[in-house]
Amino acid sequence: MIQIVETELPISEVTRAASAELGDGAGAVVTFVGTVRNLSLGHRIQYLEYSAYEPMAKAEMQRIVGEVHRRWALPCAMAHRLGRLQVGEASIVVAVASAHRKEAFEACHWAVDEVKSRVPIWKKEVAVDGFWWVEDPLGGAPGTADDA
Amino acid sequence: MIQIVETELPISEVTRAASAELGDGAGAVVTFVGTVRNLSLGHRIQYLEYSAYEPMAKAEMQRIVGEVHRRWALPCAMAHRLGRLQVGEASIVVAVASAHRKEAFEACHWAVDEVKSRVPIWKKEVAVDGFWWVEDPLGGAPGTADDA
Amino acid sequence: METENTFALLLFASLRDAAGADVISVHLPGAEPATVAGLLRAVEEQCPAIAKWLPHLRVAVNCAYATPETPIKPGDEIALIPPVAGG
Amino acid sequence: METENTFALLLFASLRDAAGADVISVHLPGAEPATVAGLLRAVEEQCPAIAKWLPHLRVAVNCAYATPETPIKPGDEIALIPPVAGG
Repeated sequence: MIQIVETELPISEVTRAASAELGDGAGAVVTFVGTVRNLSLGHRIQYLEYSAYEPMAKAEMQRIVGEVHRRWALPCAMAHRLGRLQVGEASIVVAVASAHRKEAFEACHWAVDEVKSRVPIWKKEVAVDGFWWVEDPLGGAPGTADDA
Repeated sequence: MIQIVETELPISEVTRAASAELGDGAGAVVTFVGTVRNLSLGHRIQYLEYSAYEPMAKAEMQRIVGEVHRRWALPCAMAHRLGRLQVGEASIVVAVASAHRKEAFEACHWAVDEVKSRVPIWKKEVAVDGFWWVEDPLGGAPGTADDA
Repeated sequence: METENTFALLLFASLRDAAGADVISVHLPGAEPATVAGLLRAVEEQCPAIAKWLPHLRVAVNCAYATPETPIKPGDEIALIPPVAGG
Repeated sequence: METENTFALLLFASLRDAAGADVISVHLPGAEPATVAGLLRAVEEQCPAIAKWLPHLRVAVNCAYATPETPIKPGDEIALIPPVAGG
Protein backbone atom coordinates (compact mmCIF):
# COMPACT_ATOMS: atom_id res chain seq x y z
CA MET A 1 0.00 0.00 0.00
CA ILE A 2 1.31 3.41 -0.93
CA GLN A 3 -0.49 6.66 -0.28
CA ILE A 4 -0.03 10.38 -0.76
CA VAL A 5 -2.28 12.36 1.54
CA GLU A 6 -2.99 15.99 2.33
CA THR A 7 -4.27 15.30 5.85
CA GLU A 8 -2.89 13.52 8.89
CA LEU A 9 -0.72 10.52 8.04
CA PRO A 10 -2.45 7.13 8.50
CA ILE A 11 0.42 5.69 10.56
CA SER A 12 -1.41 2.76 12.14
CA GLU A 13 -3.01 1.90 8.82
CA VAL A 14 0.37 1.72 7.08
CA THR A 15 1.81 -0.47 9.84
CA ARG A 16 -1.22 -2.76 9.66
CA ALA A 17 -1.05 -2.94 5.88
CA ALA A 18 2.55 -4.20 6.03
CA SER A 19 1.90 -6.82 8.69
CA ALA A 20 -1.43 -7.94 7.24
CA GLU A 21 0.34 -9.18 4.12
CA LEU A 22 2.34 -11.66 6.18
CA GLY A 23 -0.59 -12.79 8.32
CA ASP A 24 0.39 -15.09 11.20
CA GLY A 25 3.93 -15.27 9.85
CA ALA A 26 4.68 -11.66 10.83
CA GLY A 27 6.70 -11.54 14.02
CA ALA A 28 8.20 -8.09 13.54
CA VAL A 29 7.01 -4.80 12.11
CA VAL A 30 9.46 -1.93 11.91
CA THR A 31 7.91 1.48 11.33
CA PHE A 32 9.73 4.68 10.51
CA VAL A 33 7.95 7.97 11.10
CA GLY A 34 9.61 11.17 9.92
CA THR A 35 8.52 14.39 11.54
CA VAL A 36 9.13 17.96 10.45
CA ARG A 37 12.16 19.43 12.16
CA ASN A 38 12.95 23.09 12.49
CA LEU A 39 15.90 23.10 10.11
CA SER A 40 16.53 26.81 10.13
CA LEU A 41 17.33 27.82 13.64
CA GLY A 42 17.38 31.58 13.93
CA HIS A 43 14.32 31.95 11.68
CA ARG A 44 10.83 31.79 13.08
CA ILE A 45 9.33 29.05 10.89
CA GLN A 46 5.60 29.46 10.32
CA TYR A 47 5.06 26.19 8.45
CA LEU A 48 6.50 23.90 5.80
CA GLU A 49 4.94 23.38 2.42
CA TYR A 50 5.46 19.97 0.80
CA SER A 51 4.81 19.54 -2.91
CA ALA A 52 5.31 16.66 -5.32
CA TYR A 53 5.40 15.60 -8.92
CA GLU A 54 2.59 13.39 -7.79
CA PRO A 55 2.16 10.73 -10.49
CA MET A 56 5.88 10.08 -10.51
CA ALA A 57 6.10 10.19 -6.71
CA LYS A 58 3.49 7.44 -6.51
CA ALA A 59 5.23 5.42 -9.24
CA GLU A 60 8.60 5.76 -7.51
CA MET A 61 7.14 4.75 -4.12
CA GLN A 62 5.57 1.74 -5.80
CA ARG A 63 8.93 0.80 -7.35
CA ILE A 64 10.61 1.00 -3.93
CA VAL A 65 7.93 -1.27 -2.46
CA GLY A 66 8.54 -3.66 -5.37
CA GLU A 67 12.30 -3.62 -4.80
CA VAL A 68 11.85 -4.43 -1.10
CA HIS A 69 9.68 -7.32 -2.16
CA ARG A 70 12.24 -8.60 -4.68
CA ARG A 71 15.30 -8.10 -2.46
CA TRP A 72 13.95 -9.27 0.90
CA ALA A 73 10.64 -10.93 -0.05
CA LEU A 74 9.00 -8.69 2.56
CA PRO A 75 5.89 -6.50 2.43
CA CYS A 76 6.48 -2.75 2.66
CA ALA A 77 3.87 0.00 2.94
CA MET A 78 4.36 3.74 2.99
CA ALA A 79 2.58 7.08 2.96
CA HIS A 80 3.75 10.66 2.47
CA ARG A 81 1.93 13.82 3.37
CA LEU A 82 1.85 16.95 1.19
CA GLY A 83 0.71 20.53 1.77
CA ARG A 84 1.22 22.64 4.87
CA LEU A 85 2.84 20.96 7.87
CA GLN A 86 3.80 22.42 11.21
CA VAL A 87 7.11 21.64 12.88
CA GLY A 88 6.58 18.39 14.82
CA GLU A 89 3.95 16.94 12.47
CA ALA A 90 4.58 13.61 10.76
CA SER A 91 5.40 13.84 7.05
CA ILE A 92 6.29 10.26 6.16
CA VAL A 93 5.69 6.73 7.40
CA VAL A 94 7.35 3.57 6.07
CA ALA A 95 6.64 0.11 7.52
CA VAL A 96 8.13 -3.32 6.77
CA ALA A 97 6.90 -6.59 8.24
CA SER A 98 8.92 -9.77 8.57
CA ALA A 99 9.14 -13.00 10.46
CA HIS A 100 12.58 -11.86 11.63
CA ARG A 101 13.49 -8.46 12.98
CA LYS A 102 16.93 -8.09 11.40
CA GLU A 103 15.52 -8.10 7.89
CA ALA A 104 12.66 -5.79 8.89
CA PHE A 105 15.11 -3.20 10.26
CA GLU A 106 17.38 -3.47 7.21
CA ALA A 107 14.63 -3.28 4.64
CA CYS A 108 12.80 -0.41 6.35
CA HIS A 109 16.01 1.61 6.66
CA TRP A 110 16.80 0.96 3.01
CA ALA A 111 13.31 1.95 1.88
CA VAL A 112 13.42 5.23 3.82
CA ASP A 113 16.82 6.07 2.32
CA GLU A 114 15.43 5.39 -1.15
CA VAL A 115 12.33 7.53 -0.59
CA LYS A 116 14.48 10.43 0.54
CA SER A 117 16.85 10.16 -2.42
CA ARG A 118 14.46 9.28 -5.24
CA VAL A 119 10.84 10.25 -4.70
CA PRO A 120 10.14 13.63 -6.33
CA ILE A 121 8.86 15.54 -3.32
CA TRP A 122 10.12 18.92 -2.21
CA LYS A 123 9.59 21.16 0.76
CA LYS A 124 9.96 24.83 1.40
CA GLU A 125 10.24 26.44 4.78
CA VAL A 126 8.12 29.50 5.26
CA ALA A 127 9.23 31.95 7.93
CA VAL A 128 8.02 35.40 8.84
CA ASP A 129 11.02 36.85 6.95
CA GLY A 130 10.84 34.78 3.74
CA PHE A 131 10.78 31.26 2.37
CA TRP A 132 13.37 28.89 0.91
CA TRP A 133 13.44 25.46 -0.66
CA VAL A 134 15.19 22.75 1.32
CA GLU A 135 17.93 21.26 -0.91
CA ASP A 136 17.82 24.23 -3.28
CA PRO A 137 20.98 23.43 -5.29
CA LEU A 138 21.76 27.06 -6.11
CA GLY A 139 20.75 28.32 -2.68
CA GLY A 140 19.04 31.35 -4.11
CA ALA A 141 18.12 34.29 -1.94
CA PRO A 142 14.96 33.54 0.03
CA GLY A 143 11.79 34.79 -1.57
CA THR A 144 9.55 37.12 0.33
CA ALA A 145 6.76 35.89 2.53
CA ASP A 146 4.28 37.29 0.04
CA ASP A 147 5.52 34.86 -2.59
CA ALA A 148 4.85 31.90 -0.27
CA MET B 1 8.97 5.37 29.68
CA ILE B 2 8.83 1.64 30.30
CA GLN B 3 5.65 -0.30 30.88
CA ILE B 4 4.51 -3.84 31.52
CA VAL B 5 0.83 -4.28 30.73
CA GLU B 6 -1.75 -7.04 30.77
CA THR B 7 -3.99 -5.43 28.17
CA GLU B 8 -3.49 -4.12 24.64
CA LEU B 9 -0.05 -2.59 24.07
CA PRO B 10 -0.02 1.24 24.05
CA ILE B 11 1.92 1.42 20.77
CA SER B 12 1.17 5.04 19.87
CA GLU B 13 1.84 6.14 23.42
CA VAL B 14 5.28 4.53 23.41
CA THR B 15 6.14 6.13 20.07
CA ARG B 16 4.97 9.51 21.32
CA ALA B 17 6.89 9.15 24.58
CA ALA B 18 10.14 8.62 22.69
CA SER B 19 9.65 11.53 20.29
CA ALA B 20 8.29 13.89 22.95
CA GLU B 21 11.60 13.79 24.78
CA LEU B 22 13.36 15.30 21.76
CA GLY B 23 10.68 17.90 21.05
CA ASP B 24 11.19 19.80 17.79
CA GLY B 25 14.59 18.16 17.37
CA ALA B 26 13.05 14.78 16.58
CA GLY B 27 13.10 14.11 12.85
CA ALA B 28 12.88 10.33 13.01
CA VAL B 29 11.10 7.83 15.20
CA VAL B 30 11.74 4.14 14.61
CA THR B 31 9.24 1.79 16.23
CA PHE B 32 9.53 -1.97 16.51
CA VAL B 33 6.38 -3.98 17.16
CA GLY B 34 6.69 -7.68 17.84
CA THR B 35 3.65 -9.82 17.26
CA VAL B 36 2.96 -13.37 18.35
CA ARG B 37 3.83 -15.86 15.66
CA ASN B 38 2.60 -19.39 15.41
CA LEU B 39 5.93 -21.05 16.17
CA SER B 40 4.66 -24.60 16.27
CA LEU B 41 3.23 -25.41 12.92
CA GLY B 42 1.39 -28.68 13.06
CA HIS B 43 -0.11 -27.90 16.47
CA ARG B 44 -3.33 -25.98 16.81
CA ILE B 45 -2.22 -23.17 19.11
CA GLN B 46 -5.00 -21.86 21.35
CA TYR B 47 -3.08 -18.98 22.88
CA LEU B 48 0.28 -17.95 24.32
CA GLU B 49 0.85 -17.19 27.96
CA TYR B 50 3.55 -14.63 28.77
CA SER B 51 4.91 -14.41 32.29
CA ALA B 52 7.72 -12.39 33.85
CA TYR B 53 9.89 -11.95 36.88
CA GLU B 54 8.27 -8.56 36.91
CA PRO B 55 10.38 -6.36 39.20
CA MET B 56 13.54 -7.51 37.45
CA ALA B 57 11.94 -7.24 34.01
CA LYS B 58 11.14 -3.59 34.72
CA ALA B 59 14.62 -2.95 36.10
CA GLU B 60 16.26 -4.58 33.08
CA MET B 61 14.09 -2.61 30.63
CA GLN B 62 15.04 0.56 32.50
CA ARG B 63 18.72 -0.35 32.23
CA ILE B 64 18.39 -0.88 28.46
CA VAL B 65 16.73 2.54 28.11
CA GLY B 66 19.60 4.00 30.13
CA GLU B 67 22.20 2.31 27.94
CA VAL B 68 20.57 3.68 24.76
CA HIS B 69 20.72 7.09 26.36
CA ARG B 70 24.39 6.74 27.28
CA ARG B 71 25.51 5.16 24.00
CA TRP B 72 23.49 7.21 21.50
CA ALA B 73 22.17 10.09 23.63
CA LEU B 74 18.70 9.18 22.31
CA PRO B 75 15.39 8.67 24.08
CA CYS B 76 13.99 5.13 24.06
CA ALA B 77 10.61 3.95 25.31
CA MET B 78 9.24 0.43 25.47
CA ALA B 79 6.35 -1.69 26.69
CA HIS B 80 5.81 -5.44 27.00
CA ARG B 81 2.55 -7.29 27.38
CA LEU B 82 2.01 -10.27 29.70
CA GLY B 83 -0.76 -12.80 30.11
CA ARG B 84 -2.74 -14.52 27.39
CA LEU B 85 -2.08 -13.42 23.81
CA GLN B 86 -3.52 -14.75 20.59
CA VAL B 87 -1.38 -15.38 17.54
CA GLY B 88 -1.15 -12.05 15.70
CA GLU B 89 -1.44 -9.86 18.80
CA ALA B 90 1.35 -7.42 19.64
CA SER B 91 3.54 -8.45 22.58
CA ILE B 92 6.27 -5.80 22.55
CA VAL B 93 6.89 -2.28 21.31
CA VAL B 94 10.21 -0.42 21.37
CA ALA B 95 10.62 3.13 20.01
CA VAL B 96 13.67 5.36 19.60
CA ALA B 97 13.58 8.99 18.47
CA SER B 98 16.43 10.90 16.89
CA ALA B 99 17.26 13.86 14.74
CA HIS B 100 18.84 11.40 12.30
CA ARG B 101 17.34 8.16 11.07
CA LYS B 102 20.52 6.06 10.97
CA GLU B 103 21.03 6.31 14.73
CA ALA B 104 17.33 5.72 15.40
CA PHE B 105 17.38 2.46 13.39
CA GLU B 106 20.61 1.30 15.03
CA ALA B 107 19.58 2.09 18.58
CA CYS B 108 16.09 0.60 18.21
CA HIS B 109 17.47 -2.62 16.72
CA TRP B 110 20.03 -2.85 19.53
CA ALA B 111 17.40 -2.24 22.21
CA VAL B 112 15.11 -4.96 20.83
CA ASP B 113 17.99 -7.44 20.72
CA GLU B 114 18.80 -6.61 24.34
CA VAL B 115 15.20 -7.01 25.48
CA LYS B 116 14.99 -10.41 23.84
CA SER B 117 18.25 -11.63 25.35
CA ARG B 118 18.10 -10.10 28.83
CA VAL B 119 14.63 -9.22 30.09
CA PRO B 120 13.27 -12.08 32.22
CA ILE B 121 10.05 -12.80 30.36
CA TRP B 122 8.94 -16.22 29.19
CA LYS B 123 6.16 -17.59 27.06
CA LYS B 124 4.46 -20.90 26.75
CA GLU B 125 2.42 -22.03 23.83
CA VAL B 126 -0.82 -23.70 24.69
CA ALA B 127 -2.31 -26.03 22.09
CA VAL B 128 -5.24 -28.38 22.21
CA ASP B 129 -2.77 -31.26 22.68
CA GLY B 130 -0.53 -29.78 25.39
CA PHE B 131 1.69 -26.83 26.24
CA TRP B 132 5.42 -26.11 26.09
CA TRP B 133 7.76 -23.32 27.06
CA VAL B 134 9.46 -21.50 24.22
CA GLU B 135 13.26 -21.71 24.79
CA ASP B 136 12.85 -24.56 27.26
CA PRO B 137 16.53 -25.60 27.52
CA LEU B 138 15.81 -29.23 28.27
CA GLY B 139 12.91 -29.44 25.84
CA GLY B 140 10.84 -31.52 28.21
CA ALA B 141 7.82 -33.39 27.01
CA PRO B 142 4.88 -31.02 26.65
CA GLY B 143 2.59 -30.88 29.64
CA THR B 144 -1.05 -31.68 29.19
CA ALA B 145 -3.58 -29.04 28.35
CA ASP B 146 -5.06 -29.48 31.82
CA ASP B 147 -1.81 -28.23 33.35
CA ALA B 148 -1.96 -25.01 31.36
CA MET C 1 13.18 21.31 -45.34
CA GLU C 2 14.26 20.71 -41.75
CA THR C 3 11.58 19.43 -39.36
CA GLU C 4 11.48 20.07 -35.63
CA ASN C 5 9.93 18.32 -32.68
CA THR C 6 8.80 20.29 -29.64
CA PHE C 7 9.06 18.90 -26.14
CA ALA C 8 7.37 20.32 -23.06
CA LEU C 9 9.40 19.97 -19.86
CA LEU C 10 7.72 20.05 -16.45
CA LEU C 11 9.45 22.11 -13.77
CA PHE C 12 9.09 21.82 -9.98
CA ALA C 13 9.97 23.48 -6.71
CA SER C 14 13.09 25.69 -6.70
CA LEU C 15 13.57 25.22 -10.45
CA ARG C 16 10.00 26.29 -11.15
CA ASP C 17 10.51 29.42 -9.06
CA ALA C 18 13.80 30.18 -10.81
CA ALA C 19 12.27 29.78 -14.28
CA GLY C 20 9.08 31.58 -13.33
CA ALA C 21 7.12 28.86 -15.15
CA ASP C 22 5.89 25.34 -14.47
CA VAL C 23 6.62 24.17 -18.01
CA ILE C 24 9.10 25.17 -20.73
CA SER C 25 9.36 24.12 -24.38
CA VAL C 26 12.47 23.10 -26.28
CA HIS C 27 12.89 22.21 -29.93
CA LEU C 28 14.92 19.33 -31.31
CA PRO C 29 15.76 18.57 -34.94
CA GLY C 30 13.15 16.09 -36.13
CA ALA C 31 15.49 14.27 -38.48
CA GLU C 32 17.50 12.32 -35.87
CA PRO C 33 16.27 10.02 -33.06
CA ALA C 34 15.95 12.14 -29.91
CA THR C 35 17.50 11.19 -26.58
CA VAL C 36 17.65 12.74 -23.13
CA ALA C 37 21.24 13.85 -23.85
CA GLY C 38 20.11 15.74 -26.93
CA LEU C 39 17.26 17.25 -24.99
CA LEU C 40 19.62 18.58 -22.33
CA ARG C 41 21.88 20.14 -24.99
CA ALA C 42 18.81 21.88 -26.38
CA VAL C 43 17.85 23.14 -22.90
CA GLU C 44 21.35 24.55 -22.46
CA GLU C 45 21.12 26.46 -25.74
CA GLN C 46 17.50 27.53 -25.65
CA CYS C 47 16.87 28.18 -21.94
CA PRO C 48 19.75 30.21 -20.53
CA ALA C 49 17.94 30.68 -17.19
CA ILE C 50 18.06 26.92 -16.62
CA ALA C 51 21.50 26.17 -18.05
CA LYS C 52 23.29 26.63 -14.75
CA TRP C 53 20.88 24.19 -13.06
CA LEU C 54 21.69 21.32 -15.38
CA PRO C 55 24.45 19.72 -13.26
CA HIS C 56 21.93 19.43 -10.42
CA LEU C 57 18.97 18.00 -12.32
CA ARG C 58 17.74 14.52 -13.10
CA VAL C 59 15.40 13.88 -16.02
CA ALA C 60 12.26 11.79 -15.77
CA VAL C 61 10.55 10.32 -18.82
CA ASN C 62 7.03 9.04 -18.30
CA CYS C 63 7.41 9.11 -14.50
CA ALA C 64 10.70 7.20 -14.32
CA TYR C 65 14.27 8.45 -14.04
CA ALA C 66 16.03 8.41 -17.39
CA THR C 67 19.67 8.14 -18.50
CA PRO C 68 21.34 10.26 -21.21
CA GLU C 69 20.72 7.40 -23.66
CA THR C 70 16.98 7.13 -22.95
CA PRO C 71 15.07 7.74 -26.22
CA ILE C 72 12.29 10.29 -26.20
CA LYS C 73 9.48 11.01 -28.59
CA PRO C 74 6.82 13.71 -28.85
CA GLY C 75 4.02 12.96 -26.39
CA ASP C 76 6.31 11.61 -23.68
CA GLU C 77 5.85 13.25 -20.29
CA ILE C 78 9.24 14.73 -19.51
CA ALA C 79 10.23 16.45 -16.27
CA LEU C 80 13.33 18.12 -14.90
CA ILE C 81 13.78 16.97 -11.30
CA PRO C 82 15.75 19.24 -8.95
CA PRO C 83 17.26 17.67 -5.80
CA VAL C 84 14.43 16.06 -3.85
CA ALA C 85 13.70 16.74 -0.18
CA GLY C 86 10.90 14.39 0.76
CA GLY C 87 10.60 12.59 4.04
CA MET D 1 29.30 -25.34 66.21
CA GLU D 2 28.91 -24.75 62.46
CA THR D 3 26.42 -22.03 61.49
CA GLU D 4 24.42 -22.05 58.25
CA ASN D 5 22.73 -19.42 56.17
CA THR D 6 19.60 -20.25 54.23
CA PHE D 7 18.87 -18.69 50.83
CA ALA D 8 15.55 -18.79 49.05
CA LEU D 9 15.83 -19.00 45.26
CA LEU D 10 12.99 -17.87 43.01
CA LEU D 11 12.15 -20.13 40.07
CA PHE D 12 10.31 -19.25 36.87
CA ALA D 13 8.75 -20.71 33.75
CA SER D 14 10.08 -24.09 32.58
CA LEU D 15 12.36 -24.36 35.62
CA ARG D 16 9.45 -23.75 37.97
CA ASP D 17 7.45 -26.48 36.25
CA ALA D 18 10.40 -28.89 36.40
CA ALA D 19 10.96 -28.27 40.13
CA GLY D 20 7.27 -28.26 40.91
CA ALA D 21 7.84 -25.20 43.12
CA ASP D 22 8.23 -21.46 42.67
CA VAL D 23 10.92 -21.19 45.35
CA ILE D 24 13.56 -23.53 46.73
CA SER D 25 15.88 -23.20 49.71
CA VAL D 26 19.58 -23.98 49.88
CA HIS D 27 21.96 -23.85 52.81
CA LEU D 28 25.46 -22.43 52.79
CA PRO D 29 28.09 -22.58 55.54
CA GLY D 30 27.76 -19.38 57.55
CA ALA D 31 31.46 -19.14 58.32
CA GLU D 32 32.71 -18.01 54.88
CA PRO D 33 31.58 -15.08 52.69
CA ALA D 34 28.96 -16.42 50.30
CA THR D 35 29.09 -15.85 46.53
CA VAL D 36 26.95 -16.86 43.58
CA ALA D 37 29.50 -19.57 42.73
CA GLY D 38 29.13 -21.12 46.19
CA LEU D 39 25.39 -20.89 45.92
CA LEU D 40 25.38 -22.80 42.64
CA ARG D 41 27.57 -25.55 44.13
CA ALA D 42 25.04 -25.85 46.95
CA VAL D 43 22.18 -26.08 44.45
CA GLU D 44 24.00 -28.87 42.64
CA GLU D 45 24.40 -30.86 45.86
CA GLN D 46 21.10 -30.12 47.54
CA CYS D 47 18.64 -29.93 44.61
CA PRO D 48 19.24 -32.87 42.27
CA ALA D 49 16.14 -32.02 40.21
CA ILE D 50 17.74 -28.71 39.22
CA ALA D 51 21.36 -29.81 38.88
CA LYS D 52 21.04 -30.63 35.19
CA TRP D 53 19.58 -27.16 34.51
CA LEU D 54 22.58 -25.29 35.87
CA PRO D 55 24.48 -24.90 32.57
CA HIS D 56 21.40 -23.14 31.17
CA LEU D 57 20.68 -20.75 34.03
CA ARG D 58 21.71 -17.22 34.89
CA VAL D 59 21.52 -15.93 38.45
CA ALA D 60 19.97 -12.62 39.41
CA VAL D 61 20.72 -10.92 42.73
CA ASN D 62 18.39 -8.10 43.71
CA CYS D 63 16.94 -7.87 40.20
CA ALA D 64 20.26 -7.67 38.33
CA TYR D 65 22.28 -10.39 36.61
CA ALA D 66 25.17 -11.59 38.77
CA THR D 67 28.55 -13.17 38.07
CA PRO D 68 30.06 -16.13 39.94
CA GLU D 69 32.00 -13.64 42.08
CA THR D 70 28.97 -11.59 43.12
CA PRO D 71 28.69 -11.67 46.94
CA ILE D 72 25.35 -12.64 48.46
CA LYS D 73 23.95 -12.27 51.95
CA PRO D 74 20.78 -13.44 53.66
CA GLY D 75 17.89 -11.20 52.70
CA ASP D 76 19.07 -10.71 49.10
CA GLU D 77 16.43 -11.52 46.49
CA ILE D 78 17.98 -14.28 44.42
CA ALA D 79 16.49 -15.84 41.30
CA LEU D 80 17.47 -18.57 38.87
CA ILE D 81 16.75 -17.32 35.35
CA PRO D 82 16.14 -19.91 32.64
CA PRO D 83 16.61 -18.85 28.99
CA VAL D 84 14.31 -15.91 28.39
CA ALA D 85 11.80 -15.71 25.55
CA GLY D 86 10.32 -12.23 25.72
CA GLY D 87 9.46 -10.10 22.76
